[in-house]
Formats: sequence, structure tokens, C-alpha cells
Amino acid sequence: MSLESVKNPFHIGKTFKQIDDDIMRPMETFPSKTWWIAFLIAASLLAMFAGILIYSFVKGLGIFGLNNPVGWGLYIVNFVFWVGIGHAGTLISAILFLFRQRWRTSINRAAEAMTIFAVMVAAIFPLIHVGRPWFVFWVFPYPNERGPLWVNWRSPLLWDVFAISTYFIISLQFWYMGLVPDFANMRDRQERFKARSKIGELLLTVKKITLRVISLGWVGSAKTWHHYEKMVLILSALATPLVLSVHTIVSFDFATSIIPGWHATIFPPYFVAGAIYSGFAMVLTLMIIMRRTFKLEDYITMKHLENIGLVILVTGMMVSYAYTVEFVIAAYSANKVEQYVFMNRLAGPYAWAFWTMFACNVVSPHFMWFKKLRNNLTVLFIISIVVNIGMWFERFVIVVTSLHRDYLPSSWDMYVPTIYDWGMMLGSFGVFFTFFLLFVRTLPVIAIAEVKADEANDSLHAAH
Amino acid sequence: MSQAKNAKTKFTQIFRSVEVESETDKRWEEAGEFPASVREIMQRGADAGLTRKNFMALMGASLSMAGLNCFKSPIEKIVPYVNRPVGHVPGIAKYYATVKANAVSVAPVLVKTREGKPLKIEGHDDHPLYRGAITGDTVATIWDLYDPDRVRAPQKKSGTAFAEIKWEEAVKTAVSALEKSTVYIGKTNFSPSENATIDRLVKASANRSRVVYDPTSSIGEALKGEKASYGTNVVPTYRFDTADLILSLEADLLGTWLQPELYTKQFSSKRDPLAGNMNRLIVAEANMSVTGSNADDRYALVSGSHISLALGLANLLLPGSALAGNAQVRKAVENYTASAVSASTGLTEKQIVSLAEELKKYKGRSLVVSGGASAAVDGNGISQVVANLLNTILGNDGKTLSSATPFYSGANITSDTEIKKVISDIAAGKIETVVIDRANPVYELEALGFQEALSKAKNVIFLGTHINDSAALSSLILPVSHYLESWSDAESNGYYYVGQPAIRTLFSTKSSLDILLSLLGDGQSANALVQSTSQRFNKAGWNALLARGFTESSKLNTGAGRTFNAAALSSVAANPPKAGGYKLSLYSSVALGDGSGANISFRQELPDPISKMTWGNYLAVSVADARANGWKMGKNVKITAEGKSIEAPVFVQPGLRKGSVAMAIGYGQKNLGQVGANIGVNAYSLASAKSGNMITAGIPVTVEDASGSSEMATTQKHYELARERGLVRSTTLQEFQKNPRAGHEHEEVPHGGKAKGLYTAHKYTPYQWNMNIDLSKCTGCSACVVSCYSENNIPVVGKDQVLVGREMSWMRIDRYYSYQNEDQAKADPDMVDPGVYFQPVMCQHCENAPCENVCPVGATGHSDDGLNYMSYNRCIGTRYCANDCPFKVRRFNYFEFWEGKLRDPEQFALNPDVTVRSRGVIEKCSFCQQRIAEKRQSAKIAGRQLSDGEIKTACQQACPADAIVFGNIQDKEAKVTKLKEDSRAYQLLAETNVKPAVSYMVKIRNQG
Amino acid sequence: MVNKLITAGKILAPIILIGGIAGFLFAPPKQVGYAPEQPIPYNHQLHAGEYGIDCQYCHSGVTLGKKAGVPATNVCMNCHGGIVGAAKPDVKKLKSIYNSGKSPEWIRVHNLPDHVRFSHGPHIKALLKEGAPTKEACVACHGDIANMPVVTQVKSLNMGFCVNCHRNHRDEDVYKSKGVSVSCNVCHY
Amino acid sequence: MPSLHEIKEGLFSYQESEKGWVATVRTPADLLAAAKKVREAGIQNWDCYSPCPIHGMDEAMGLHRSWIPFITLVFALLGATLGISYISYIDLIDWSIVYAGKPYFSWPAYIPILFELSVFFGGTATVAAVLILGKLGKISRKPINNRITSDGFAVWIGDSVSREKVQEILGNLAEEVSAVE
Repeated sequence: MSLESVKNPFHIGKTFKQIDDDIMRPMETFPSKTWWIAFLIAASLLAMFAGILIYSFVKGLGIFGLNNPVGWGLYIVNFVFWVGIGHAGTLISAILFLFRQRWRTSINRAAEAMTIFAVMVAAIFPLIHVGRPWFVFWVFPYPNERGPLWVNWRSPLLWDVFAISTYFIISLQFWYMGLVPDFANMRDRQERFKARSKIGELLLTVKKITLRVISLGWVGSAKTWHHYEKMVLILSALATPLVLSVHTIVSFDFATSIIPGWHATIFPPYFVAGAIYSGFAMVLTLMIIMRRTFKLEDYITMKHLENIGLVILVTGMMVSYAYTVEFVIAAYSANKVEQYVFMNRLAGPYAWAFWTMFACNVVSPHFMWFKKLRNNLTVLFIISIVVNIGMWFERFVIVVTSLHRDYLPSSWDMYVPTIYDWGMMLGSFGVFFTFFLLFVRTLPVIAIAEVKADEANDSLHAAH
Repeated sequence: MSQAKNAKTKFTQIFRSVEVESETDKRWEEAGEFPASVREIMQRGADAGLTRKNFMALMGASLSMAGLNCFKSPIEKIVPYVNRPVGHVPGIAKYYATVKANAVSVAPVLVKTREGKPLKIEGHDDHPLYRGAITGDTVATIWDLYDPDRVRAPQKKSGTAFAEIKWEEAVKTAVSALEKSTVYIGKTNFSPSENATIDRLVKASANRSRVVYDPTSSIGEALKGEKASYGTNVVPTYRFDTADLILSLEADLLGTWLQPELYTKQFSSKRDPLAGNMNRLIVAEANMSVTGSNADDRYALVSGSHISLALGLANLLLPGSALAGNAQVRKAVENYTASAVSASTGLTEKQIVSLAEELKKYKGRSLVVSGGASAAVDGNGISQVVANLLNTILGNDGKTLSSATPFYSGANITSDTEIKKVISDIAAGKIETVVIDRANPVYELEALGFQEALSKAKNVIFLGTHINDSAALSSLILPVSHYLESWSDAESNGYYYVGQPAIRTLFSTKSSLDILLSLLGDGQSANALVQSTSQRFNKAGWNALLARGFTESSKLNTGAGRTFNAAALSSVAANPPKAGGYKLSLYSSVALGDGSGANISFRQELPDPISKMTWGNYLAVSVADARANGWKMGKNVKITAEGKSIEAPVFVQPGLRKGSVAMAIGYGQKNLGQVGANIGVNAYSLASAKSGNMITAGIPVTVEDASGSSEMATTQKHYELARERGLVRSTTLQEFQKNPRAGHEHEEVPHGGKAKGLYTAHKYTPYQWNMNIDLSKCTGCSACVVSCYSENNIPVVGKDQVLVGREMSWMRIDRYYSYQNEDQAKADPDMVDPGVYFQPVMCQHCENAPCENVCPVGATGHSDDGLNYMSYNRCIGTRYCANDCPFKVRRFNYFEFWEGKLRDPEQFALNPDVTVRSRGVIEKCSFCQQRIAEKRQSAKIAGRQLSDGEIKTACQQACPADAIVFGNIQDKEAKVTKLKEDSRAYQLLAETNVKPAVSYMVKIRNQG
Repeated sequence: MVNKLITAGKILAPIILIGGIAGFLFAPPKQVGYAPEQPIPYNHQLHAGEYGIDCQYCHSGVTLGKKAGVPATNVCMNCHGGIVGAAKPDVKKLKSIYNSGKSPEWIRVHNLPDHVRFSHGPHIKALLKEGAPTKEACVACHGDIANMPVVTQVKSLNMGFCVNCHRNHRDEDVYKSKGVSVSCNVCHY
Repeated sequence: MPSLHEIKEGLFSYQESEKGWVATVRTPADLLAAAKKVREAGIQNWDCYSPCPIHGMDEAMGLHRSWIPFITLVFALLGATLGISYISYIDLIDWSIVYAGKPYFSWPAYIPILFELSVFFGGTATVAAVLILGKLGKISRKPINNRITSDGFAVWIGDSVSREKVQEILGNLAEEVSAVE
């Protein structure tokens, strides 16, 4: 089946069969050497992550650089960073869906996968950074034999528990439900594969069984599509405020506290903008690599990347605005402690972190003003990396510089991350990329049914 | 008692085994020493019901907190008493009065015991002089008792190692060694019984001699000076509570000099600005001491130049005084003109003249004191002589100081000349046996070459608790018991004290008196000797004496003024020495003192009140010198004095004049124990011996850069902004009298004080606990900090953890340097005269506590009596509360600090009423919840309400300055309520509306 | 066969899961019913029940402070030192232990975790009516010990047990002024 | 030990009960047209199959509005109600503790949790509703042919209608009509 070319710039113009073959090629061929190398690196970082984790359970949190004024260090920096990354996926799926942005279809699957993995990585951090992780289930308000012993509903950390678990579960449902038609597609393609050995046959059978189970008996009925479409709309409508609420609540961890530099009303929008900023940058990084390695240039076009670049430009300016406003608020507040914290960011012992953040987050997105640069893969790639570095430093600046010098100068101290802190940070990338690399080889990285739906729509319009 | 096969069972037996118990009882009964009231102390609990709390609460707490209570609890046994002592109720603490006397001080104390175990040392509230005053060092002696590194049995050197021997053999060896020519080297001693016994021992043979020395130069300097000035062998009693002006020349009377707890008590009793009862403290010193930091006026001197200042003042004050006609005096002081003194001390002429003018105004009601290692410029007690001279000129003698009921009247000090002769005799083999009694001359007298001489001695008998540098070189060690295991006595300030044991000896040790008596071989027991000595002083009967712990030996009176012997000034230089180069002063640190207790990690980790340094000493240098040489904190330098040099890190200390450098003694011991050895450097090795005397002040040294730098384990690194943020508030007495709200200039009052919270406040009835801390009284002495550690089972974390900022102190004393205003700050860029402010900060128990809000599991909240509680067993350790605490008083257990870390018998020092925290939980000040609960429970049992002042927190109880008041704010008549309403009261960070339960009182300095 | 197994799995899995969680959450306290064998089978029913010896005769610390206290062995000897029950083998055993200068090693029955601080005194004070025998106050937590030949733990003594009592009674007039509280720091410090 | 084949059979024995006729069509537009025709023919028991949702299909097939938004709303409100009830019971009745001087019922602090609970309940209920309404989860179902999930479009009509009738309705839109047993 072929379609005449239409005006839509995101129109692909391939047969459905061709689309299937293109997108499923990575899953149906043996992984390349590059993939194996990348996977080995990621997996060994994951192993390091696990190793440090076990060591910290055995020895105690003292192996990290935390101390009295700075009770939260790289763990929370990483947590906020990864939660931020985890925002772009749902945002692309949900908000762009609500705004009927066609360009979402080619990237939403991978972006959602990124969300799931980033939230998983993020959620690990607050769980393992507590002093007694074996009691971390106490944050759930379950009835227990200690009599009426419950949780403190006023704690932003408890809100986090609810927000992040809800976000994770809803995102997972959204992602999974989006995959079901593609699973069915995969299920129905299996017949073309023949096993050449006993083991191969066994694996193939397992794969077939698994696919049948996870595709939930999808038959492509219009009646199902009818409900399904509604569900996508509703989940999008739910996920949009959810995604905003999650980072808002993460920002409450800081904003509801009393620490100067944390206690700011601008935090919720500031954090959400930052999350979108970093999330899109990460999507950009991943898409540039993915389209190149899996030859998906027809699906993820320069136009897609350019749009992401524009989002980065806009959110980058929002973040810059937030930085400015923070300083203005401090200056205007006549609160000496607040003022000191911001002066300390500019010129204190962690000024290097602030200026790194400034250079990465405030300066670099402005390259996106230029169409030529927006269409330059190298520039886009570098900027996407730089923005993520900057956003990591933003969290570092917020968490560490606010804590290390607060009200009483007597308790001021420095925070120096140890090798284990850095190991956990690197390791978290390992965890993320291990999952992501597995994802690109096992699941369709582009939502096939949705691409087809758009293509079908094009054909209907063309027919008119 | 059988020798232990295994240390663990041994200590368990001490408290549990009835077998051992009855055996001991029999022994004591046979000796007939124990009156009924005391015997019960010795009836240590075999009640395992309590032992369970003691053992399991301490050792097992973290286990059960780790959730093992999900499983079946382990079977526990209860072994009750066979015969329970009358009046003993398991679980209820008993207090015994005793005395802690060491070489330089006497402290009446109460020992809190539970089931026969001493748990805590507290001040003796009923003592009319001390009124509960205690030093941190005395509080810390509870850990001395349970120090695992104590020598556990007599040791004899065979080859290079020591081997345990039996007491009988040890005594036999010692007695035969004493038959040779012998020198008995000890320190100053307050005990009449011991002094008499030592005298008997020494005089028993003609070839025995006695050496008494004091390396801290506190009593030593005073005795030498008194002898020169008045020909007496006593140190007078100082009455800081009667002096309106105190001039201290290098005497750290609030920190380390003689009896700082008593002096603090006396000093602070006259720091009540509301009643107008304010004394004036003027300190002239080189190094910044606790006293100097509390001075109303402080004069930073060139190291060792306080003699010049004193003589200069004498020169100005002489006309018209009692000594005006004394030509000898006039001759001695006449060259000390204001300008000459100015050149010597670094002060301006105007300062000197105005100081003299002021002293003149306080004739007869002032007090001049001088002493300590940093005052010992000639080894002959000149500092005491010049203090005496000034006191005589000012007519203070007999008014604010008393020689009639002396502070010290024990063994007389041996002059350095004689000590040098003894040392050369040892070196020459003329003295074959050296007895070292609870001293460490190898370490302390390094400058006099003691160590080299000692190697020539045939027999070295060491009496002491640890294998210190001297013990390591001895041939026989006779382990001395802790004072809580011994009978002892002391006489001081017109009181006679009896020290009674509170526990049987933990190890195979004997009391010092018992050892001395056994060396004499006349079979008398220490108990009998003390009893007979006490009859000289005590009229009320032995049991009454034991119950009280002391008796008045003679009525405390000031006596008449004495005649000053002007010949004492003969050694004074005709002209004041000129300032120039680096001059080093040695000083005793508050934490370690003379260093004998350096093996206690709590002492090592107690931050120095001024520098906030832990775990080691350093060379304090002035800001000007640091700037000129580019020295940063921790830069290693090489200090050379008379050819001997050591390397130490630099600490940039505000309050020092250019050229003055200072270093603490007590550090750098090579042997002591697992904790105390090789921490810091031995400052004694820089002491000057050129003149033949050992000199510890004003030593000319050269300071050169050495390679590298050291990490400085300070607990406070910043002191700026304290005034601008309204954290410490101070004003002068004059300002305060004009404006009672003076000092609150930097208070932030949002919305003009009319801001209302979102919520209506909760009501707390009938109790709501509050605390008030008077910054005018607080001297920063840190007794409260030690007491808090002892009461609340706070772990010591070690240098590496302090370096990363993880000290666990529930209560810290913030120290700030500040100036009254910008102009003052600009005028003193080198920070020679900064104002020093101390601010004890513990959990503020905020009514609107930010920490409570953020705990997801509700481990911390507000109790019905207004406390911010912390349930360790609910804590999962998110550390959010610690982050959100604006005072940063919450501490997190980054590692397991107790379980498996305690060395037997350290666990017995733990308070069974306080849960030992495991790894991964937050802890913080609880306002001594266990003390509140105990009193509330007993009030409930008695069916009454608590009265004001009934509950005392550990810090309040230890505070010698009475700066801390604790009570129920709901009681309108309570002292704490009244203080909170005072115009001086303020709360930290009140602008954040956290509503702290702790309020502070503006510091009032009485300036000019 | 396979299908049956699968069906069974489908039904059993949620039951096991829910049952397991419920069991974990609501399992009856393990301590209830704990009645260890004591070195000497001291019979409370006989002493406190039949002979009516007041609890405080032996547990004399109960009104004074934290500990009720297991009696010192010489308290037993007040009666058994003479001819009382002298023929019984257990009394003989007790005597021989006492005469050897030791005490029997009793097994603790009511055992609170170490982070819980319970003081008997105020509780007995609050629960004991004027002139009534002490055992009426003890019943609330220890059950009817006076009728137990072997002491058995009858109440869970877990946190819920303590808190329920504190919470339910704190607003009653009798207890209002006594500071009955549910604040954590009443027991944990 | 049963063979793999047996397990497979046990798991997925084909149980399609809806017998009838399947007509494949070529394009989405054809499917729309076919659907329209079937509906106009007044046939009740029929359905369309496609690899992707097709815009306009609901109108073409005359499907009534989905119930799902209503279910979402009900469950979202249920989540919030359960949440506030639980929290109120705990904070007001069961375990009243003063935290930071705030009232026992600190409603502003509950808003984030209530919001999350309503989203969680609403979202999960939505997915559950789709599974039920869309007849998902019955993994034994198989598509009418393997091309449906890739590039096939088809109309299914129940066997109450004869094959001839089906062909008549669809005319030349149908590529091929076959029977489903």
C-alpha cells in the first residue's frame, strides 16, 4: 500500500510493511559490535553501582561525603536530575498529544522508555540514601501491630513517595498500553522466524508465548481502538498535570523547607521548566544516537530534532529567567541570610559550580536561535550534552550551596563528594543506559501503530 | 577475686556474679572497714533485671532497633540479689559524695551510681563554696575509670617488655629497690594522708629524697612566688566573688588555672547586670585563653611581657601606696615607665596609664592574679611575685585573697635547681632508685634532660594508671586505682574532703595510699589512715563525713594583709625586655590540661573553647604573622627553640599580638594507650632551660616554613556575620543601663512584629519546658558539653570524622569573634582585640519546629510537654530534619559508633536510661528527656506537681557559671519564665517564626 | 494437568499474596502465651492466690520506680528459711541454691524491647485503688497472675497495646491531670 | 514433564466463538467506506479490524461515546475521597500528633497526596476499563489474519448474515471474503 506524497512535513510515505520492517529491524537482527561495547560499559557501570550500594549498606552512609550541614549530597542531586530527565517522555506523549503535535509520534516511545528508566533510577536514590534502608517501607501508611503508628502527612518526602510512585505507575501503564498494538504486531510476525536448533526453538517458543501474553489478545478491533483512543486521550489529560505535579512536589522538598536558597515560591515552575529542559536535552542526545545507529532518519527527521532544539531554547530561557528572579527576590527581600546565600553562589567556594551551570544552561541554548545550528547534528548533540551537564550542576548548586552555608555561621562547612559519591553518579548512568540499550533491542523504539495512524490519516486527507 | 581468664567474663562478673560478690564482702568485712552506709555501695547488683537494661539496652539496642524484634526475643535470665541491700531499689540511682583531687585541683563531686556502677560525675551542690561547680575535665573522669588501657595489674620489666606479676612480689621488689639511694618524684599533692605517708617513706631512710614539681606552673609558680614574697609554703584562696575588679596576668582562671570551676562560680555570681552587680575582668595575656575571651577588657601582650606590664603598673601605682616608701621596690620598678613597658608589651602608653588609673579606683576591692605555664617566665615564680606586689600596693591582700585558709598547703615544691641536681645525680648513678608517683617527668621534663638521666637509674618504680612515657622506661609498674575505687582525702580552701570508693577495683590495682602504705610495710590500710587523718579535722563523726564528703577544717576567713618581702623583686631585670622576634608561650588546654587524661577520646574530641580544635595541638599564631608569612590554617611550620625544633601546624588565632605564638602542652605523648599516644606534638620539648630553670613562657623561637600542611579537625570554621544576623547580641553595661533593649539592634522583626502565624498555637499544659542561657555568664568552659556527652551516651567519632564535619555533640558552644561596630572592626585589621562570644547551642525545641514537619515517618514531633522529641527506633534516616534545622543541631549516625566498637569495660560508662543510637538514625538534644521522665514519674507517684528547679538538665547541672536555667514556661513564677520576659532575652532566628524554646540573654560587658 | 495447575495458580496466587501481607501486618503477637519453664516452678496461684500474699511483698519496687523487681532470694527465705514447705523438693532446691550464696536464674517472661522505657511506679499509682490488693492493678498488663500456676504472658505488650490504653484514657477526668500522653517520648528516649 | 508444545496448547487453545465472514479491504479509506455500508445495511453483529486507529471510524461504525471518561472521573473522585478519609481518620482520630505546631488537620498539606491519589485511581481505572471494555487480556484471541496488525484492513460480520449478503453489501470494496470458523 502506498500513498501519494502529502504536504505534512512529518509524512513518511512508506508502506506499512516497510514501516514495520524499518522499526523492527533492530529487534530482529543480531546486535552490532557498537551495541555490545556500549552495553558492556553500561552493564559494568551498573555492577559498580550495585557494588557501591552493597558496600554502603554494610559500612554505612559515612562512606559518602555527607556531613552535618550538608545532609544531602550527590544522591539527592542525582535524584532530582533523573526525575527531571524523566519528565520529557510523559511530556512528549501527553502534552504534545493534547496539543496535537504530529512530531511526537516518532519520538514518544523512546522518550517514554527514557522516562520509565529515568524515574526508576531516580527512585532508587531516595530509597538507598536513607540511614536504614531496610526500614524504608515505613513511609507507607499501612496498618501495623505497633498500634496507631502512621506516617507524617505533612512531609514533602511523603508527598514524593506518592507522587513518584503514581508517576511511575501511570507512566508505565501509559507506555505499556501504547506498546500493546505493537506487541500484537510483533506476535503476528513471529511465524516468519524459524529456529535452526533445539535451543533456538525453545527461545523462539518462549518469545512467542511472552508476546502472546503481553499483547493481551489484541486483534485490532475497531471497537477496542475506540476505547483505546479515548484512554490515550484521558491518560494524556491525567499525565499532563501529573507530570507537572511531580516536579512541583520534588521542588517542595526544597521550597517548603526553611533553608535560605531552598525556601522560594518560584521553585515549582522553575523546577518544571528545568525538568523539561533537561528531559528534552536527554531525548535529543538519545534520538541523535538512535536514528543514526538504527537508520531511522526517515522517521526521526531533522525537523524533529529542530523542534526539540526549539523546546530547549524556550525552556532554557525560562530557566534563565528563574535564575534571575531568584536573585531579584533575594535582593528585594531584605533578608540578609537569603542575600548571603545568593552572593555565596556567585562568589563562594562553590562558585565554580554556579558558573558551570550558568555557562551550560543560560548561554548554550541561545545557539538554538540559528536555524543553521538547529540543523547541525554535531551542534545539537553537543548542546544536548552541555545542557544536561548544566542541569546536573543546577541541582548541585541548589542542594549543596544552600545547605553548606545557612543561618548560623558556626555550622558552616564544606561538602566534598567522595569517590563513592561519584561512583554512584556514574553508576546511575550505567543503570539507565543498561535498561535503555536493552529497550532498543527488544521493543519497537517508535510507536508503530501511531505512526501508521498518522500515515493513514494522511491518506484519508489525500483521498479527499 | 580470681584473675580473669577472659576480660569479658571478668567484667560481667563484677556486676553479676554472686560468687565474687560474697567473697568481696567477706574481705571487706574482715578488714572491718566498711560502715553499713557505705557497704551498700559495694553490694553491686546481681539483679540481672537491671543488668538487662544495662547490658541489653546498651549492647543490644541497635540489634533490636534493626528490627530483630520481629523475631522471637532471645531468652533473658533474671538473677536477683541473694540479699538485697537495705534501701536499694533496682533502677533508682544513688549518689555518693566523694572528692576528685589531682596534682593541681580539688573537686568535691557527687557520683551517680546505678546498681553499684558509677555512671556520672556531678558537682556537689551542697558545698558552700563550689555549689555544684564542676569542670568538664572532672566530669570526664568517669571515662578514666572505665579506660580499657589502664594498667590492670603490677608489671615488671623483663627485657624490653612488661610482664604481669603478683602484688606481693611487686611490693617486695619495690621495697628492696627502695633500700638503695632513692628519689621520690611526684607532683603537688592535696592529700594530708598521702603527704604524711610519702614524708614517712622518704624520711625513713637518709638516702631518700623527695622531688615535687608542677609542669603546668599553676601551683608551682604560685608556691615559688609566695615563698619569695611572704616566706610561706601555701597558695592563698582567691575570692573572686568579693573582688569588683579582677586583673589577670596570664592566669586562665576561668579555664585551666587552679580551680576554674570555683572561680567561674565566683566570677559569674557577680555578672548580674539587672541587679547592677557587675564585676570587671581585665585580662592581659599573650595567647587567647578562656579567661581572656571573657574579659571586659583584654590586652594582647607580647608573649612573656606580663611581668613588664605588672611592674609598669606597680611603678604608676606605687606613689601613695603601702609600699611607697620601700626603696627596694621603687628601684625594681622605676625603669618600668609607661613608654618602656609599651615597647615591651606592645600596648600603647595610654592603655597602660588608664589601666593603672582604673586599678587605683578599685583599691582594696580588686584582685590581681597571675600564673600558669604561660606566665612562667623565669621558673622562680616571678609572676606570682608581681601579682603579690600589685595586690599589696592595691591593699587587696587579706581582703580578696586569703592565706589563712589556703587553697594549697600540701607538699612543697622543689626548685628547678634542685631538680637539675637530682637529675644529674641520677645520671651520675648516685641515685639508683627513682620512684615516679602519678607523674610523667620523661615527657614533662624533657627540657631538663630527664629521660637521658633516667636510663642510668637501676630501678625505676612507677605508680600510675597508664603506661605513659615515664612508665615505659620504668622497671616496675604499680597500678594505681581510680579515685572512684580508692580511699583518699584532700585539704583545700579550709575544707577537708574524704574520697570514698564507689566501686570495687575493676582491675588488680590499689589506691595510691594503699601502695604507699604497703611500701612502708606497716600494714595500715588506706581506709584506716584516712579515718585517723580525718579526726584532725572532723568533729561530726565518720559517717556524717562520708555522707557529706567534706567538712570545714577551719573557718574560711580572709586573714590579715601580709608583709611583702621586697627582696623577691631582686631577680627582676632592671629594664623591661624589648619585644621582637617570635616569643612562644606554652599553655594548658581546657580539654587535656596537663595531658595525664589524654587517653580519653572524649577529652581529645572536646573542641577547644577558643579554637574549636579537636584531636591535636598546633602553633597558634597571630593574624598579622600569618598574613606576613602567607600561612594558611594547617600550614606546617618548624619551631626552633634553643636548638631543639619540632614541626606543628599553624592555627591562625585572632587575639594574638604580632610575634606571639602559643602551643598547648599535654599533647605528643609517645605512650599512653590506644587513644592518647602520638596525638599532636610535645610542646614541653620547646621549654627553655638555658637559665637552669624550666621556662614555659616568652621563649624566643624561630618559626620557619616546613613542608606540607596538616588537616585541622576543627568543629567550627566560620565566625563571621554573627552580629549582623543578631545571633550573638551584646552591649556594654553603660548602654544597658541607659537602654534595657540595647543589644537587640540586629533583631529582624518582620511586619513590625505583628505577623501572625497561619495557625493558632497548640496549648501545652501543665508543663512546657524552656531553657534560658545567659551569655553574660557563659564563659565557654565546655563543662556542659562534656556533661552532655556523659549523660546522653554520645559517641566520639574520631579525627577523621571530625574532619568531614560529623562530630556528634548534641550541644556545641559556638564561638564568634566580633566587633561592636564597623569602625572598631576597621581599626583592628589584624584582629588583635576582637570581642569573643560564646553561645551554647543545643536543640532549640522549637514550637514550630521545621524538622518535625519534614519527617516522612513521623519519627520526630512535638510532645505534650513542649519537647521536640526524636524517636530513634522510628527513624529511617532521611536526614531531611537535619537539613531543615536552621540551627544544625541534629546529628546523624553515619557509621555504627557503638556496637562492636566499645572496648571492655567502656560499656559501663553508658547511661542505661538513654537509648544507644545505632547507625543510620538521627539524634539530638532531648532536653535530657530521661531526667524529665524520672522526675515526672516520681512526682506522679507522689501525686504532686513538679516544682521549679526540680529538673536539671545535664548541661545546666554542670554549668559552673549558672548560665543555664531550665524550667516550665507554663509556671508564671518559674525562673525561666521570668528570664524569658526579661528585656535581655532573645531567641535565635526568631524572625523565622520557629519559636525556639531556648532563649538567650544579651551579653553585657562591663567596659570602663 | 498443566491447565489445572495453571488454574490453581491463578486462584492461589492472589490468596497467598493477600494472605501473606495480611499475616505480616496483623499476625498475633508472638509473645502471647509465652510461658517458659523456670528453674524452680514457683507457683503464683499458690502464693498470691491461695495464700493471698500481696504482690508487693515480693515485688517491692513496683510502686517506687521503674522496676517491679524480682525478689532477692532472701525474701523467699523469710518463709522457706524455716519449716514452711521444707519437705518439698523444689523448696529444698531453692534452699540449696540460697545456701550456696546464689540466686536461681529465672527466665524473663515479660520482656520489652530495649528502646521502650516503662516505669511501673506511675502505672500502679494510677491503677491501684485505695485499699485494694495490688494484684488488681497488675491485671491490666499481666493478666490474672494470682491464678496462674505458671506465669504466662497474656497481653501482647506491643506498642499498640500501650498506646490504645493511653489514648483511650487520656481524656477521662480521672487521668486528665496525670499527663497520660501518646507522645512518642513518653516511652522512647 | 509436559512438552513445550503441550504448554503452548494449554495456554492458547483457540477458542474464537464468534463465527462469521471476514472481508479484507485495501486502504483505510476503503475500510471507512465499507464500515459505513455495513452500518447502513442495518447489520448488528459486526466489527472492523485495522493495524492502527482510523480517524472517523467511530462515526462510520456508529459507535456510541466511550464510557471511559466517566469511569475515570468516578475513580479519581473515589481515590481522593478514600485518601482524605484515611488521612482524616489517622490525623484526627487515631494518631493525633503535633508536627511543627501545625493543626491536627493540616489540609493544605494533604492536597499533593490527594491529587496524586486521584490521578492514580483515575489512571489505573482507565486502563482497567480499556482492558475490560476492549476485551483485552484474553490472550487466546487471535487476529483474523496475521496482516491485520501490520498492514491489513478487514471487516468482520457475524454468521447471522449469509456470505452472499456480505458480498452484496461490500461490493467491490472487499478484496476477499472468507469464513471464520
